[in-house]
Amino acid sequence: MHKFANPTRFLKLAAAVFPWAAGLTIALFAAGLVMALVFSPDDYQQGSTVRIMYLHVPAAWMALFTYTVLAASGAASLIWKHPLADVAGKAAAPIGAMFTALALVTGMLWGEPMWGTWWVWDARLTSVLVLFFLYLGYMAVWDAIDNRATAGKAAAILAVVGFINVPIIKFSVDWWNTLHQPASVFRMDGPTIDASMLWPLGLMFGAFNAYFVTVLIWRIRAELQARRVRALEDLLVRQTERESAV
Amino acid sequence: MGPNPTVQTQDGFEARSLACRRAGRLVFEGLDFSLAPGQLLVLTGANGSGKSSLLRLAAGLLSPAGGALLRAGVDLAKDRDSHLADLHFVGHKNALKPTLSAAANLEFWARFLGDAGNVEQGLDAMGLGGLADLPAGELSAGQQRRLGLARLFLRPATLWLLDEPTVGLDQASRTRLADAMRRHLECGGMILAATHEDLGLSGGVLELERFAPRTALEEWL
Amino acid sequence: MTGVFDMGVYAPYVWGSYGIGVLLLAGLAYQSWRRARITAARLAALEAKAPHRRRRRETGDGS
Amino acid sequence: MRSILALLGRDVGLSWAAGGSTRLALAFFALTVTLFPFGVGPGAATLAKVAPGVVWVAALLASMLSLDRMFETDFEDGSLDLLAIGPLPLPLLVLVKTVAHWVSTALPLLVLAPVLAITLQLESTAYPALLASLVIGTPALSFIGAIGAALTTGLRRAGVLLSLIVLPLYVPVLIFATGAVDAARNGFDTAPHLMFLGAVTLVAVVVGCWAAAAALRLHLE
Repeated sequence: MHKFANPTRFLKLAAAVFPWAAGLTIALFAAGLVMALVFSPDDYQQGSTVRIMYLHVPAAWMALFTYTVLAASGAASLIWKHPLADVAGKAAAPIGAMFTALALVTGMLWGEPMWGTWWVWDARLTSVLVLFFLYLGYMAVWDAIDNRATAGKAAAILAVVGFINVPIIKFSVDWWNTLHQPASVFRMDGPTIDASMLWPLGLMFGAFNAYFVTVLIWRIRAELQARRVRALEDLLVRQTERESAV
Repeated sequence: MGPNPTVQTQDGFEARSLACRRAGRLVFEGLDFSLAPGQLLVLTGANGSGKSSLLRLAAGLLSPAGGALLRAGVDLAKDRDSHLADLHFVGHKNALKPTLSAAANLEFWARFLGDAGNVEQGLDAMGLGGLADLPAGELSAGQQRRLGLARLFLRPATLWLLDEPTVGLDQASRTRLADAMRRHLECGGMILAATHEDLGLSGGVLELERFAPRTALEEWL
Repeated sequence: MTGVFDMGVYAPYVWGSYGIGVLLLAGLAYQSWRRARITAARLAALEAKAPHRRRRRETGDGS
Repeated sequence: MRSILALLGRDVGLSWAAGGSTRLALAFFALTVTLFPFGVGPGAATLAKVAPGVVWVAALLASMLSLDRMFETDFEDGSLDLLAIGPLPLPLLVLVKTVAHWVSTALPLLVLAPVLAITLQLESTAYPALLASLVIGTPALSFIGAIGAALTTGLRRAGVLLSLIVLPLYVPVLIFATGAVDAARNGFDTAPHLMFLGAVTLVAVVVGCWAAAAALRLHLE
């Protein structure tokens, strides 16, 4: 069995890391929000909507990062048969889906004042939308298969296949965007980021990552405990069955 | 080519401390058996004790969670193809397409398994000669079961893996099957069968409950 | 301290984004935390109900 | 080789026969395309503009309709077990079944598509590009679809899950294919689009065979 494969050893490690991750999340979010809302200057062109970028850019980045985590845990589950990999994948998916939703919503709220329409078929926003469906597909596979072990492997296969397709989708959407979009006057990821914006953006990046680790630990712990509950219940059923049969 | 006791495992089929995990759950462990040419081994045990799982392991559909299965002394994991080329597997379901005729169904399996094989011999062996052109969907359950069993006679194979072969068969078909199994054993064939019915054939019995997983709560992931 | 108050005409968009941001982030965090607590409680209850098995299992397989 | 032909022949035969998926796919394709003029209006200019997209989206949905039957019927009647232990390795088995799906659904669409494109007032210069994009692009639909079909074998409500898994992965195929036809409509060079489409199809073949084989192995357990 792999060193960390043993759940109890993993839970000890998680318990040690958790306070740091949670503390960091709170601290970074606090600092990031203050920097973003209070001190960051208005952009000469976008006015105060530039502040939405401090949410949109980290969320979009984390959406892709979490899908990479899904694909990595899928590969670990398929190739090295790592039993904890499936649990990590199942735990990470909703977090990634939430980040994707956040990126989409903030993208729309940012786009509306600029172009007067809520949805703009911008290359980046469209790719994030397709990524959102990939997350839904992954989570739907988990729900559709009752047996945990089979569901884990099926989701792992889908995550790896999805991951192979992400660059292809990204490339095709960019290609499609240049075909149909006259040189878009305003690129989605905003003007060149000048120094004053780096601080809030950096803090928010850190906050999102710390947040990801914190919530992931919660969700993995919940999943491991849920499986242990199911195993104990199954054992109880077989126990009473054997006792009644004897 | 009667059964040759001295060459016990030479070209027999055996399991050594075999363990089976199906979709995450340990079904049995530490299972041993050895089957020599000319022998029948009947698997007994309650539902869920792993009869079908053991047959699927023997057919190479599942890979063992522990231990090994050996055919003629060679581990299946190392050389699966020669094992698969020399066995017949009849599961619960009959693998028939209802819109295809009985003969067409057998014809497909004969050609898919690599050689023309003789469909007529298969049909006659299970008394289905007259029904060759009927669509399989219109046959009765018993007739469909016999059509599934007819695959055993398409081409010679030493090892037969039968999962509840007599389900749905009338008495005449049951004796027909028992005779065919007896003939197969007499000319050095081996049979591993999961069944509750006494087929009137002498053979070993493997009680699967004896190999239920011992650890009270297996690795709970 | 100018930024916070006079977001100008874009105030609803900025506050809207941050409002939804907090909603999504805090919502998922709360749901995950709560689920961890619930499963922990159910696990404790089940293990309390079958203590003897637990002790034998502790000594049995050294997982 | 005989096994491949046997399997190909059986699957295509079953699909083209009554109750098979070919007729269903053709009818769905024709119906979907003819619905659009009622929606966007019969004006030639608007129709011609959306024609490539409409034909391709309809073709994509039509081929997806018969996807969940690709492995499901064999899984239900027990043939999948026998196919899996047959002479063909699993990825090759997936390749043959996917080609059978392509022959039984995409080929008929190829014949019908130009006819329907006429009703959408597609400019005459675009027909070669439409056919080329269908020939190059539809295999990708089948091979990516095979992954979804294999993952959802034996599941309840497989159809919904299949579309959720497969449709996001169809985006590149749709973009490059309609891009090619649009380029032809406007007199541009269609080669780059078709080459990208070909690349997507090749990736789909490789990834599809591996992933679908892995997914089938799961459900065989």
